[in-house]
Amino acid sequence: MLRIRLVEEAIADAYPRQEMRCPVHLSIGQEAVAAGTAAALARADLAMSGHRSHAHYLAKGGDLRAMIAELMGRQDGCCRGRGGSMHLIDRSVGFMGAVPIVGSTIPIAVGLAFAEKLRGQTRVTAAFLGEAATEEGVFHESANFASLHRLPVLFVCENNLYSVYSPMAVRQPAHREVFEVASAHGIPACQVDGNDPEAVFNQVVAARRHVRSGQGPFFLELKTYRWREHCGPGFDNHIGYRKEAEFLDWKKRDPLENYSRKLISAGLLTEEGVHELSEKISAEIAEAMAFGRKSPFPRGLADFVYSIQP
Amino acid sequence: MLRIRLVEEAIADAYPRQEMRCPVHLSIGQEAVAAGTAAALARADLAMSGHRSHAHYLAKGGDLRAMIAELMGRQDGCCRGRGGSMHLIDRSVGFMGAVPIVGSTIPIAVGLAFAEKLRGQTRVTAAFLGEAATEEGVFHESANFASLHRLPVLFVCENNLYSVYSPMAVRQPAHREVFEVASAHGIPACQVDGNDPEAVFNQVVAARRHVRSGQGPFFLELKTYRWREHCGPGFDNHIGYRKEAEFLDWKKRDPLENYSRKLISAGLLTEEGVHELSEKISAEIAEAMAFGRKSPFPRGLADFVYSIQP
Amino acid sequence: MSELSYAEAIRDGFREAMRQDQSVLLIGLGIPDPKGFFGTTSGLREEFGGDRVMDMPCSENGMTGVVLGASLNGIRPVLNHQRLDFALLAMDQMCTQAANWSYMFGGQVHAPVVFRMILGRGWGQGPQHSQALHSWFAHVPGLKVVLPSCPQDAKGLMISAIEDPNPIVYIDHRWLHHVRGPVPSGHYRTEIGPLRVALLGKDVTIVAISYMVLEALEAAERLAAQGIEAEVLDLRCLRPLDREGLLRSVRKTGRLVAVDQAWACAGMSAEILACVVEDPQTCLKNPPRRVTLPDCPTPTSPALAAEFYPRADHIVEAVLEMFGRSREPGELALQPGIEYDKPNPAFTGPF
Amino acid sequence: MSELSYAEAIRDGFREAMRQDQSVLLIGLGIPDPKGFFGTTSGLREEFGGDRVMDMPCSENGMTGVVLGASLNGIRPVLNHQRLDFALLAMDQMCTQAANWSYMFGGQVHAPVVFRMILGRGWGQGPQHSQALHSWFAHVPGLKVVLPSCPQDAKGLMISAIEDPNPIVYIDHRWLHHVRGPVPSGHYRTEIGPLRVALLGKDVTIVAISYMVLEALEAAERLAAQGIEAEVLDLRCLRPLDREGLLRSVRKTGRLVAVDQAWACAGMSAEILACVVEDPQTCLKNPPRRVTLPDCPTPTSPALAAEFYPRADHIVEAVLEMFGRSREPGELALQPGIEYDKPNPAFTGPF
Ligand SMILES: Cc1ncc(C[n+]2csc(CCOP(=O)(O)OP(=O)(O)O)c2C)c(N)n1
Ligand SMILES: Cc1ncc(C[n+]2csc(CCOP(=O)(O)OP(=O)(O)O)c2C)c(N)n1
Ligand SMILES: [Mg+2]
Ligand SMILES: [Mg+2]
Repeated sequence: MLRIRLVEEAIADAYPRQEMRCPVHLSIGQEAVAAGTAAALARADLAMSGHRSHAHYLAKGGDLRAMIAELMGRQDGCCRGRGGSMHLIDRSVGFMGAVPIVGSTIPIAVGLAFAEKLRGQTRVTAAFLGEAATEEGVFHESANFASLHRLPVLFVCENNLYSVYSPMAVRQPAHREVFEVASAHGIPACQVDGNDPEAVFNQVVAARRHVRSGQGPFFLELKTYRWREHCGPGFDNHIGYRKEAEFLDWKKRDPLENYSRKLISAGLLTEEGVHELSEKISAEIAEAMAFGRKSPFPRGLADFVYSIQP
Repeated sequence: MLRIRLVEEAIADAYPRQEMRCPVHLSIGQEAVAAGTAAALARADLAMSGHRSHAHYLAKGGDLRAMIAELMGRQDGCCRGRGGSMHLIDRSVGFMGAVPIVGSTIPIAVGLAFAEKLRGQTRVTAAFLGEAATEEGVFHESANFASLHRLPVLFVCENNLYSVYSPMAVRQPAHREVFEVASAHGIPACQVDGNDPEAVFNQVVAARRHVRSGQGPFFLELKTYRWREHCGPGFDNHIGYRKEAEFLDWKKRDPLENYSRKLISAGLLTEEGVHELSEKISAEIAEAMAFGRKSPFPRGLADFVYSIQP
Repeated sequence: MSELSYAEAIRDGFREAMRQDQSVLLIGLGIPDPKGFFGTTSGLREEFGGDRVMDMPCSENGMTGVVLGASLNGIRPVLNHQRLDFALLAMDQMCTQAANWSYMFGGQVHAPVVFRMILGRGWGQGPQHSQALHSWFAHVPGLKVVLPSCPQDAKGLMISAIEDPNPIVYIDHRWLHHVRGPVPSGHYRTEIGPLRVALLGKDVTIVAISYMVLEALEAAERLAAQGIEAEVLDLRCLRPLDREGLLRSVRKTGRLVAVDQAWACAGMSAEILACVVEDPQTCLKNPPRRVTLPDCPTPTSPALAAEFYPRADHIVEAVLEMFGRSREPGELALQPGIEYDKPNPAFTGPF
Repeated sequence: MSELSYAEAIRDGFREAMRQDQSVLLIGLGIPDPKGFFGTTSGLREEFGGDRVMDMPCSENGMTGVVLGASLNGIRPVLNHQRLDFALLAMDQMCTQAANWSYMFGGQVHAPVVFRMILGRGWGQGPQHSQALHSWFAHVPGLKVVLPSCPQDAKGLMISAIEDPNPIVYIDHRWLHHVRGPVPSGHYRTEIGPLRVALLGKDVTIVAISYMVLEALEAAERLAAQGIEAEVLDLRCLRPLDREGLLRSVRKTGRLVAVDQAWACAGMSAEILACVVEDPQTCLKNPPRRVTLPDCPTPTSPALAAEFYPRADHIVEAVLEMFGRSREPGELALQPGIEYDKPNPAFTGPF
């Protein structure tokens, strides 16, 4: 969590220098979802995500340097500069891709799981999605197919209450919960506090056990909140689509602060420990930034359009 | 019901003469859904349907002669020969159109209801759909929007267990019902015996009352069975995708036979009455066939591509 | 070499590819149906089992994503649509996703998936069951697009499509399914790219796509009777486009007619003309011509549909005009007794 | 007449149409957002209320059907997409449904609905946020397709689109939003169909679409300095296509360059060439040229994106080659200091 937070903040700080020339969707405030989920997954497990994928990529073990270089559009980026922030991938750790069309990786992730099942493999696939993605028909088509074939897929739905500037109230009926829609497809589903990393972890452990045992998919709805603007490095509470008070309320539920306080009071961590860790991570980030900046810009506009390997 | 049955049988009989040169999807066996639903709707209410729409069109009051002429591709057809069996319309009775892309009229019907609401009107829109249409994402998108805005729309889902040759088992999870998916969108929903016209009628009356009162959409799942082949005039139990025994079971539940027997034993109808009615309808059908045959073939290939009326 | 129908040739292609590679999967609405998807899948479920020849829910967009995902994870799926029109629900997954995945991830992923679609026509298929939108796919880098017109290519291109590491759009035409022709037995590939010279000639190049190759060959026969030797090119692959093959022929004949049973505007027929005329080494003796659908949706009435579809007559007319010969009176009139809305004389409906 | 930005002109168009007709409805993801959809909807919710300027769920296909249905029942909706790419989820509803409803029901229904899409470009929008697929829509009878390039047309065409009884695809380019120009006040229509002669000239016809009109005008200026008078045509309407307007210009100049920030293959640039060369009365002095995107998806890296997009330089080069003049060395090289991935110098991201 701390690493995700510091990376995202470093990106926010660096962004105005205009060396990361692509839309960025930061996960500050939502770190517990990524951290708690990925901690409960095996390294071999697979994952896919959407536009807001930095945290998922990092938590799954994705290469920080390759991510920063990608944001900078460099040859050593995780997509060799062709993708940018909205298209992260690190196959070596099972992070199989992210794309910014809302909902579009959901069936693709289900397809990964379908292939696992067809080949008799046992890896679990985590499909990260925002709550707005459940409004796309393709979510339902994917859920139906996953349920029908009892595919080993775990839907991880981050409900941060907004889709860009649009609140839930203008998008989904008030008298039902997101996870209930999933469960109507015959998929076990539940709601968890997405700002509590332990709760997330525990629930994902249980869900993953269910999925791995061949009983089919599981759907988790994790309530959380995005601190910064939908896209970009700044804050945007002042423009009026949400209330400052709401933001402050959620800030009190800072997953990072609360969890480290909890660990400290339990004697499992010390202030100095946190400080040291921060220092170490900051050094790693600085190194990644330097790495990105040193990496050459890509050449070969038309490379990779077609695969040649059979 | 009797009229629908006789019309469909007449089409089946005439089809091999190759004067109805388009795919036809007959509703024989499923008449109670159309009849029971339409009887509970007001004439001013609106309706849309899909590929299997003859029954819905006729029950809503659509012009028989225009339908037959349309199947024959004539100028006096309800689409002036441009549409054929899979595209029926009769605006004068609120039958607002049918198209054969599975699921595609569902949002359009919701749009009719949306316009009603925006303009402060009170007509109810019935969206007829097959159970396979609930597998299309667009069904869920439509249900979500209708629920969100409490639109005056009644989803009438005919569950005849098959999509072409594909049984439910290869398309939807066994451990949940179709109507439950609708209700997860916050829409009151229930299952009714689709072969019992009175049960259908009573439930539609109640559902329509709910919808008209401004409480939003209602979803009805009506269990029924198609007797003939998916598309075309024949029977196809012999090709093996379903069991003859299943068909015979459902044939025992013939909505027409059972209901007329019920009415007769209640003294509300006589054998002769049925016979007389059949004769009258047969004459009407013969007249419609003659009308269609006499109608000229259309001319003007490129007419109507664009509307000119502002 | 045996004589097979085009539909049987497709099935043969499936069978060879599936025998060769355990990971090949056939999926689609009704794929294992008793009628065998117009005979193109008959017997395959029996041979390869229900896990490899499988039905699916009526969810085109989701299932396209699912097969894309499976293709990224060791499976080689062929997703089958009974009508091209149904695939329109899946444009995001085919064009924004599948076509881009190799490029946007810097060549790290391969998506060996085949999107097979059948182009409908006739017998009242009408405006929503016969849209010929192959040009849309030809527009999109990252896809390959093939439309075989003869049984031999139907099989060879299917095997190549399945074995190609890229997403392929494979379109077969309903009116070709019954057409018979020689088909090599066993496993072979037809290269995706080169066009096929269906007939050699020196006076005019007729470039045709899919079913229209048959009409073009018939036109060529009639033109030959009038002393005009047409070269007929079967543009069996729209992307990559065999520009060299096109230019080679047109440089020889100096005349070009592009024939496509599709709309003209911003379609493949426009591309054929454009790619020839922008070549500085090619000199045309006459303005090139297009023989395409009229600019309106498919009408359902057989009376209108007969006039809707271009035929050999129209091709002959276009060529004759180039040679300054006027067509015979009534040349374009419909012949009484011919049923223009049937794929073959044995057809009696309903689909 | 006042000086407005293109974005403000769109908003003005909305406002006039909404004042004129109570049944006009603006809907789209984030339509009432505080940033006003790039400034194109600012203030409209305040003036017309939340019932007429409304947000929606993230359900492109369903919502397209919903607005189509509403348009059949007395409402005139404008459905807005922040990126054209999102509309790909709704191809069935736009092309198989909306485009066909008038035709297939024999002219009994009208679908006065506008599908507005913004074409993304630059600042790392990348392969899924900047696909320029206007040619797809141009291919489909039943739709009309407009892409205004100046503020005056942005407003006039929006009003015409809303008041037209047919489904209209209205595409505005992100890089035009800040461009300022004279805009008549009050209600006026710009006819859907005729192209706009943006600059008169006699030596070569440059036909450009959307944002590329600006690049074409810049190219014309540079060509003028070299003694070549280019005529620049703004093809603001792809369907119906003003073939006469095109031919009139090319008959005069005898030279043709089609400029489209889109893929070439089976695209609108091919149509422009085809429709000119198939005309028997038009005689070209040189082979026509296309200036388009390279045949690959949009790369995200600014280094690649700068090379990806065609510029005035490329147009100048194409024209000079026609006149047998070789380009100056380094003409196509990127200029240091210019940021090719920004819509305007004031832009600092993120979207
Ligand atoms: C199909 C599609 N529609 C619209 C958009 C524009 N868009 C980008 S991010 C976003 C918000 C999605 O909200 P949610 O899924 O809740 O994720 P969050 O941003 O809240 O993390 C939207 C609507 C898109 N990228 N794709
Ligand atoms: C989008 C789409 N996919 C597939 C088809 C092919 N198709 C035509 S009818 C049909 C069956 C639909 O089943 P259901 O909705 O249950 O209706 P029924 O035929 O049983 O009345 C299918 C799959 C289609 N027309 N449209
Ligand atoms: Mg959200
Ligand atoms: Mg059914």
